[in-house]
Amino acid sequence: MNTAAFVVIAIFTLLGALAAATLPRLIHAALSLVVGFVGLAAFYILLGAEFVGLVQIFVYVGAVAVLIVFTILLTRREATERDPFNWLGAIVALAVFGGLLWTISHSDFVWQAHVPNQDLTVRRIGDALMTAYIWPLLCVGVLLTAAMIGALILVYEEK
Amino acid sequence: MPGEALDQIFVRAKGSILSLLSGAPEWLVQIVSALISITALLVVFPGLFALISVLERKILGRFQNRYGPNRVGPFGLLQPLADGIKMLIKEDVVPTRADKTMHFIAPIMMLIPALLALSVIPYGRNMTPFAIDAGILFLFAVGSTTELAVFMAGWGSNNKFSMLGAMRAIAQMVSYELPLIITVLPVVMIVGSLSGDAIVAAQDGYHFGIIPRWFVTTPWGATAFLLFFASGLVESNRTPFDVPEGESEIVAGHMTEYSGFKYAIFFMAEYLGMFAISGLGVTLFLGGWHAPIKALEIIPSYIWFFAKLSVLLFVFIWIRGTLPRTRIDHIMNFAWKFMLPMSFACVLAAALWHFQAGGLRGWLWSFALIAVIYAGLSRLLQTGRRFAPRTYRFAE
Amino acid sequence: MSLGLILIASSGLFSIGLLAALSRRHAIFMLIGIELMLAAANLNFVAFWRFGPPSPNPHGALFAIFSIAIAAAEAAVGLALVIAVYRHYRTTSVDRMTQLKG
Amino acid sequence: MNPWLLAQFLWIIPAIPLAASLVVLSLKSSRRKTAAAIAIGGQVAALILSIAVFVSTLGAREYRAFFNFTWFTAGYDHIQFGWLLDPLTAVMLVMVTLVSLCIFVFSVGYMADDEKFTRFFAYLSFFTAAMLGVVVANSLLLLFVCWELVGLASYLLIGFWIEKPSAAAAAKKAFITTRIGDLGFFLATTLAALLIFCGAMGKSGQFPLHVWLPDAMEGPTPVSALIHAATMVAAGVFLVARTYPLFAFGSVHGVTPSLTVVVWIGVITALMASLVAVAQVDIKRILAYSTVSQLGLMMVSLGVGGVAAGIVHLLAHAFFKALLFLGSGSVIHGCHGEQDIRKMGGLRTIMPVTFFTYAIGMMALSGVPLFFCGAWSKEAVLDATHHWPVSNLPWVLMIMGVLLTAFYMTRQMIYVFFGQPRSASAGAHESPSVMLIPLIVLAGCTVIFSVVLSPAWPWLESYLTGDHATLRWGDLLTSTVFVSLILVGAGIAAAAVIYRRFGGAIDPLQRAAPIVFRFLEERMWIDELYERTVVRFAKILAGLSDWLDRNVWDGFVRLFAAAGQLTGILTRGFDERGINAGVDEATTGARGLGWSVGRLHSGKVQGYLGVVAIGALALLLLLAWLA
Repeated sequence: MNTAAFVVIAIFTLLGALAAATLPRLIHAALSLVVGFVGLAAFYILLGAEFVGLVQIFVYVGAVAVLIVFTILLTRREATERDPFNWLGAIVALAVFGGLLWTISHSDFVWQAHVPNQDLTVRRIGDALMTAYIWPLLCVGVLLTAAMIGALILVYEEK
Repeated sequence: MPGEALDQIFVRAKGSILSLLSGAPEWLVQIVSALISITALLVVFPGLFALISVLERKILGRFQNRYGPNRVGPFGLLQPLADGIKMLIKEDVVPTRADKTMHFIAPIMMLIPALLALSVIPYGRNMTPFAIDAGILFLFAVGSTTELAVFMAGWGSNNKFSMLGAMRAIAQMVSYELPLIITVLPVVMIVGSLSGDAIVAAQDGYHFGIIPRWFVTTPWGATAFLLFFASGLVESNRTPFDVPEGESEIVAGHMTEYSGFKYAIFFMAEYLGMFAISGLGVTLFLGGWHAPIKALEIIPSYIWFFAKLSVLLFVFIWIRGTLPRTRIDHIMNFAWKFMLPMSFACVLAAALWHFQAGGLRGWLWSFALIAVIYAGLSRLLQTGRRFAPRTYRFAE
Repeated sequence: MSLGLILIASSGLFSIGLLAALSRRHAIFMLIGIELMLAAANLNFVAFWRFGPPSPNPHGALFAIFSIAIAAAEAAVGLALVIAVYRHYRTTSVDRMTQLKG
Repeated sequence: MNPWLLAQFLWIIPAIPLAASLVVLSLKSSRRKTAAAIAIGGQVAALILSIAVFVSTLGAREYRAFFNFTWFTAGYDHIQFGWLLDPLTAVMLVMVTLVSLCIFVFSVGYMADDEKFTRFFAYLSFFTAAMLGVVVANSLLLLFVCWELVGLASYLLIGFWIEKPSAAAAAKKAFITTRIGDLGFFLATTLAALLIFCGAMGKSGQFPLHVWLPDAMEGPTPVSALIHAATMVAAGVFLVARTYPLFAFGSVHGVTPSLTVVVWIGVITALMASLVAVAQVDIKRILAYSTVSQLGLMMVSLGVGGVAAGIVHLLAHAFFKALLFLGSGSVIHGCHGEQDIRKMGGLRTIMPVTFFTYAIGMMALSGVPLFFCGAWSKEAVLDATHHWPVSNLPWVLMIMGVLLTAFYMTRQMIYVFFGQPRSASAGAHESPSVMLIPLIVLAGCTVIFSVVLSPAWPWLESYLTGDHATLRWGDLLTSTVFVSLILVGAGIAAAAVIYRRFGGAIDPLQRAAPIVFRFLEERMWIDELYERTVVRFAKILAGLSDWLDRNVWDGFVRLFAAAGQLTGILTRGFDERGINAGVDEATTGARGLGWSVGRLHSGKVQGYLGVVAIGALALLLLLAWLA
């Protein structure tokens, strides 16, 4: 069942992402990006990192996507016009994908059957964050504050 | 305990159904039990929606000193049925310049999160449809996706009123999501878990044998509950925060271009969201399905839950019947200048309470803290122009 | 479901992100692409945590959480930049932003 | 108090001004009073502490305490930082803090109507902090760090009026020139004495690297006072004194090659500077050149082994030169920013206080005996030089230097204060008391110092060398006293005679020997020389690298294109011989190739991103192939 779920989710996610990358209209792209993110969250949950998945939805769908959408609204003039597509990039991306595939297929570590770690409980994450990762946590807090203020200053226009 | 059989009746029923397919593969059992819970949700809440929709109209009627709908069926209770039929057979208008797909998907996107959000709330003892470890987080996660749905509705119908309404809605939802979540933090901190069941379990028992141990009975809990409720009003776009669909300014906000069944779905989604918020409030602060008095624990838990829920819903309606609509910039200022600091104050107070190990001293300390911060804030927000001559700003 | 499959999926995600970042002119598209690439990286982290050696702290998952937080900050600042630039040049096409002069 | 404990907390003294500067920097530029208050308060605190330290060092002889701690450990060698407390440090501390305090107070008045007031004080405090750091530093590394900070601060201060292009240029000049020296110093932290001396030369404006000092006059006058009197220029001398053992290593009765170099450099500097000073007309430039010459004097004294004498002269000089600079500042302030002494004159009556203090400074500088500290310290230096075994030439030259000093100082005095008021000094006025008080204080110090310095009771000198001072009246009448007395008298008299009836017209000397005068006035064309050589060379280098740059960047694009065109031409030749028309395709193809490679260098982010991706891919494959 796991593998089946995996395949479904993978197709879902990748299609969403592909749509986000290729759709001519920005707004559609942004929304299909949301689809991709939801798929990714499903991935996390499938991998037993339920919390991470929920955070993914919460942050990306709830915050980042809304931000993007708002930006699209504020830069309306171009949001509605069709965006040109550069095929050179497609070639490069394909090449990179090929290279990654090749390396993955040639690494035997990843194909061994590993016994998966048991699912991640919120409590464990909390403990880790409050003990071993306390400094990173604080740093991220500071970073987010700084980013917020910086963003405000950037978009602030004094009348 | 006496009412145990009655209390667990639904749980037992589900168990017996599942026991039918013993020997079936484990995943099949999972799916079936999920389906059962889903059907239950799909039966109960739309029904509740229908009921509430008519009750609201009747109650509002009383408020406004008139009869509500009282023609269809006994006491007009079949009114929602009639409305439903009307909605179904109405023509579904889609603007030509609209973005068809988005226009179509929006209501669905609106409905899904509401339903999902309802699926993690403990409705009674052992009656949580999907008891996941991070239930509250799940609820907020899916709840936060409604903003996108609103946006799709606004953008999809390609109409400036819709767009304006959507932007207003998103703006206020985003800004009030913070207080909403931060007011939940203290509860989570005290309980030490994100799952609804654990939170409800933590509110079991009574202070001094009488006062129930609901979080609302603690100073921080009470404050947090009030803030939570206010933010809930905003999140579900109810009066006095219903500027997104303020018909006096922008016809019906993001729902302007919707008619017939799609509109019905929007309507329903809004109410389901309201239920979800109220249910969450009950779970977090009002002791979930616990009975207020020890003697009354005979009455089944789910009844208590729905009783509390309906009280909250009544308050929703009451407020709608009483308060006028607020101005958007006032809403925003309120969110950032008052709600947010106050909710942080709640977090602090909860921490204080925790380190005083509850009890009277904790009670006093956290109360004092909140009082001080509240006083400071209100002093700060004194603009002094309160009684100054009013200045009118006109649109150019 | 083995580690390899997930890695393939994430590499696909990464390449799609790269595609978006490379071949679209709109700044927001580039941002989307970058977000996708970050997401792919996160997926790898989680996957390696899941199938890696057991450890007291779930480092991979935590790393993913942190990088999500940082990605959020990045998105906020990036979009703010897009808006600021748009105000100034009246364009969001990365090709037409050709001068540093204010 | 226990010296070691004392040494441990020595860092507080530099820390206070640093903190002050940071606080001031964070203030709004409208909070002028607060800024000045904080900065000056910091100075006062530092001064009190330094005096406390100084007093506590008085009792013991051979007082020497230090405090080391490991900053970090790189491999096996520990990077040691630390503080050193000995008489030299103590004296320098007091001197620096006292003088800069005066300067701070002065600049409250001087910068009163400058909109960057607060920032000015921030910079000043920062500078003082760095200087104190140099003084207390123990390890060469820490010394170097503070040294660079001093350089930075002086850069900021000299270029304070950055909107004046000349100021900006001067700042750059000072920065770069001192850097050239510091490069030597930096090497010196691993190498030996002479390189250290390079650094000293840079900071103390010794002969080859002196050019920046006069230009540094573009800064506000208090800055000039701070940098060119008290602190920065002294840093070089201080450095040499501090590392004197390195110089004196393996000396044959006090003579080593490096010391000899020091001596000759010093002599050349002293003489040249005082010659140039004779022909300058900018009041501050004259002082600057006199500073250079005095520093040369100190260097010589160090070189010939009179370390104590040198330091004593350094201290004395710090006081009276600060006095002079502040005096000139007051004059400039009075004359509404005019610096050309030809336009002044007759200020004697208009600004009496400035005149008297200035006169004291002038007499101290030109070494009028008995009551002015400059004289005694100069005596000591001359004395030391006189007993230098190697040769007598330095002594002779320095005698001339002294003569010239007396001469040009008198010239300046006459120009500025005597005769009739001329264009600039017509509307002059006396400066506010906030500017005059520092002048008086410094003048007082100058006179008082002459007591503790006099050879009759060489208290300070013996304090530095660590033995007791004894009262010997006879030493008042060393041979050199008469010599210098005569010289000073001669100098003053000459100047007085020459400029007696000077009416602001053309300079008598110029009338007498125009070419020479021009030569001196143009500062011996040394700047021009550098312009021709060093700068030109640098420019060439820059041009070269630029050229390389271009070709490195799109060289191979051009190559492709060129190759394409070449093929094109060749094939056209073939064509014309009517061989093959299809070769055209090849040429166009090649050209297209060149063009497409050129596309790589479009300033487009995405192009670069793509290249990065390809590069990463290549690395990946390479890695996989290696494994």
